[in-house]
Amino acid sequence: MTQVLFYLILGVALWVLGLHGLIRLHQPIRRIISVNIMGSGVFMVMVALARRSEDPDPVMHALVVTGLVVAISATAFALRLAVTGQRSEEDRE
Amino acid sequence: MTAWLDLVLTLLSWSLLLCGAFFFIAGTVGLLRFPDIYCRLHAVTKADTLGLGLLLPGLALQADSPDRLGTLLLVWLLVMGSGATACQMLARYARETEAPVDDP
Amino acid sequence: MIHEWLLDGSLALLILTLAVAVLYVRSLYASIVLFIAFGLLLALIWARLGAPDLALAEAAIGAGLTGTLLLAALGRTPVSQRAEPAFSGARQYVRSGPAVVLSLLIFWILLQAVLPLPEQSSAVVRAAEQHLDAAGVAHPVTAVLLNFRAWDTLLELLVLLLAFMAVRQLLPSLPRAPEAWPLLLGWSCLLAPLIILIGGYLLWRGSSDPGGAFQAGALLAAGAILLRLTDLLPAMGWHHAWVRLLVLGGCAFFLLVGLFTHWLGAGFLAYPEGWAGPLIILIEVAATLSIAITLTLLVIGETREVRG
Amino acid sequence: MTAALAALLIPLFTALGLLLLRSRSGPLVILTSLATLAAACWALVEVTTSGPQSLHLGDWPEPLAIRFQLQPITALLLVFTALIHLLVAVYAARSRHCRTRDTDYWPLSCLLQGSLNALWLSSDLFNWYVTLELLGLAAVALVALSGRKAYGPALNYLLLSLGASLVYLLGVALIYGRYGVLDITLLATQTEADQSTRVAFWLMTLGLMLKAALWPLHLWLPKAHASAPTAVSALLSALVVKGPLFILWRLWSEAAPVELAIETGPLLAIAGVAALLLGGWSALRTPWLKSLVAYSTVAQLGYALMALGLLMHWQLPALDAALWLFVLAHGLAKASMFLAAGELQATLGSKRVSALRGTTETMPVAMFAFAVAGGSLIGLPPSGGFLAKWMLLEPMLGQSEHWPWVAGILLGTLISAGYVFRVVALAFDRADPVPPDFKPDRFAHWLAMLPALVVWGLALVSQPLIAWLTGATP
Repeated sequence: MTQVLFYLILGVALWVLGLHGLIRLHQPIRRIISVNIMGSGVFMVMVALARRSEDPDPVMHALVVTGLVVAISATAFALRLAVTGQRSEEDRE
Repeated sequence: MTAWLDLVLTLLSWSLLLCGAFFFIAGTVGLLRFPDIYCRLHAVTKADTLGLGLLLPGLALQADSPDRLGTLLLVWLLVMGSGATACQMLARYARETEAPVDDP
Repeated sequence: MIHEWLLDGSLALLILTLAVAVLYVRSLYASIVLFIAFGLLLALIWARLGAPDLALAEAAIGAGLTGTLLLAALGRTPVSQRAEPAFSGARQYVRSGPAVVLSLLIFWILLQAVLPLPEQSSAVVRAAEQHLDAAGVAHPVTAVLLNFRAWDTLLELLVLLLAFMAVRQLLPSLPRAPEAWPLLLGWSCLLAPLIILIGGYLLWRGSSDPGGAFQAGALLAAGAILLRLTDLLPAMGWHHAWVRLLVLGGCAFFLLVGLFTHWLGAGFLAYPEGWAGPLIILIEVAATLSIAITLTLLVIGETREVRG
Repeated sequence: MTAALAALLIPLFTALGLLLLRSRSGPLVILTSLATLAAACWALVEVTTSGPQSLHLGDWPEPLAIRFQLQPITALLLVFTALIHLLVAVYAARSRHCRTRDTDYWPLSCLLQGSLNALWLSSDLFNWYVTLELLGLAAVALVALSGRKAYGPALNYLLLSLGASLVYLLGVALIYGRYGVLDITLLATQTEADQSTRVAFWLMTLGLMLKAALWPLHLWLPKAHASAPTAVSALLSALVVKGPLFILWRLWSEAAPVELAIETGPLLAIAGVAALLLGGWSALRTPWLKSLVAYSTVAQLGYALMALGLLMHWQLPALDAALWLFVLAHGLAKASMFLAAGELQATLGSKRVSALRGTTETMPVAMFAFAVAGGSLIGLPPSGGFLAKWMLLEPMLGQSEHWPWVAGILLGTLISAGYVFRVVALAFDRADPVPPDFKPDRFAHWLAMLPALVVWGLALVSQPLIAWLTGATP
């Protein structure tokens, strides 16, 4: 087993864990964290793939940087939506 | 002569590193096991200051260029500063929101 | 050899334990703190896999800003709604059985799919290496981000802008911060110039070494958030023209570059010969400022317009 | 290509300009929408006269650059997007119920249009991921415009959409790992039906199906579409769900290995039939008007999915035309239906279907628009919906072994007739009409009627349209 394969499998494992969390959990903040873990899993697969050549693959690294920024944008929006949603439920009660 | 010096330096460096690691572990155990927030803060800050304070000289002995030393010094100063600030804030927050623990 | 595997193995074990703990630990607060640790560990893994750019970005964005956002969200979540309704007892584990089996099945199928991948190689990498000289910057990741695949980066700036616009319509995320204590004030005053210095350094370094607009922007945002929370920085309301200009500047400048390159005949987003270097630096500066301000506003959320 | 780029950049610049000037000017957006429509039409003319074009962004060579590809279908979709966006913009500027005055509706809708256009033009797997995220965030932000009651469905939509993107992205990573390219045309020359490719395509398909709300991954759609403001519901149902469908179509018809497509096709077709029946059944039973229209979207997407699945299974390019006719006809009809439904429920002050009693008397135009659009959804000749269904049925009619698909389509038609007539029958019950809360807005009703009439008008040009679509799809 090579290092690349090791991290590929680790990435897939994190992705599955995140997916499981997204499906099974109900608390909004926890679900948002699950999505982030799932994302980390995909990124790990991509970074491991970048490691295959002697010099690491800059394309995959650039794509993961893009992915990270997309992830934080979506997380910020989702968290605000979750918090404001909870507030409004509380107000109604 | 230089070989002997190297050996001493390496030994010294590793013993410093091991001591640093010990303080980190002790601090973590303290964080998990101590009863109230002040004790925990005490344990954690000891770990940061002493642990890092031992780790960094240990690493510095193995450094190969002066700018590495500068970086290590900067790391040490920054962690000390932010650790102290964070600890003070946590303690002050705890004190202002809760009733005092032991002394009135 | 064996100590290499020792390192990889312990990293893997730690990250898996942390991931499971983050998802299923009982207290939401603990979950968030563990998630920040997860982010830091991930940064370590990126460094281990030879991706220092990502390690920087992950430490600043993944662990730092996401952590702040999560803690702010936790602070605004009523205690009654923090609990996960699923954690009710042993029966829960029986009921989650099918989901676990399904997950294992998915894992198994994916395992089969990734097994042959390490032997393959990529044509894109070879092309990227071949054309690096013409890209205008020496660091390959920056070359991909701002030249070879500049359109992705432009769209990603739009994603950030869109998230900001979406958040703008909702309530501010942080309650008004209490007056800062003197020690924090002093430390922030000391830290702020350093952060600006390091941010600028990262941006400048990005053309030849790991670093670049996103890392610099995230770091600057962290500094700005600190200063804003201690009231050392004036409020950044959307009604100030300079705030709008800075937030929109990155996308707008990038799009204008695209428009003009198309107009001048070189082709959409194809920088004219000899101009690639300077243009990329200008775009990076605009993007860094945009990212810094947008992330700051996303976290501290002073963006709601006063409606008359 | 200049025209297509203009159609892409005008909405983006409009959004930035509106934000910079803090303007909430509807007429400005209508003006720029007109310009976009003109640019899109020009692109359509260009592509019809001089054939498909492609543009390497940044002028980099083949595997490195992101490539824009302008095919006839792409140009048609650009025009379609611009048309629906213009219509909805006119409605939103005019309507009292769209909250355009106190929210960021205008820049958001412009960004939505821009990201859709970016999606149509792109042909790069990772670039599609970014456009999908852009599209998803814009859509959720628009849903959240309607205020606090929409936050729950919006959050659910956002989380599922993010999860779906990551499922898609893992598929893309596997493809890159296996073949080392991201461009779909380059990929097409290399793909083999091995285990990695199979899993990668399934992952991408599942992610896209979730994003396009294709059965059985549709559960988020009805709530999200029903709780959005009326103009937004129309945009979402008519346009947004078509984006992932487009990527799905390009993946399977261009890049996937043939054996794999033949093997996966029936699964998708069965999911399509299930969507038709179960989505239709939910539309029959729901008490809420907008939910009914949203469930009908789920059902109608079943036809498109079925066309795609059978296209893959039989490798029949003729079904391409059926697929895109469905998309066009459904988009137009659904825009009409949502606008009419939104007007009806806002004027009547109730969201229930039962409140529609006697609306043929109180608001005849809106009700008529609803019925006409419904006619196309059912597939009554000579509407666009009928054309699409006919194109889909044509290859099956000759062979008796295809009867299950035919039966599925007929049953689906029956159910859609059921939910449309459920509304129409109630509307003709004039004995005791529900009085409107305030004076109906005639102009908005006619606006809702417009796309429905266009759908029926498609029948007039059916012959050239079908010939063009059959020739146009590769």
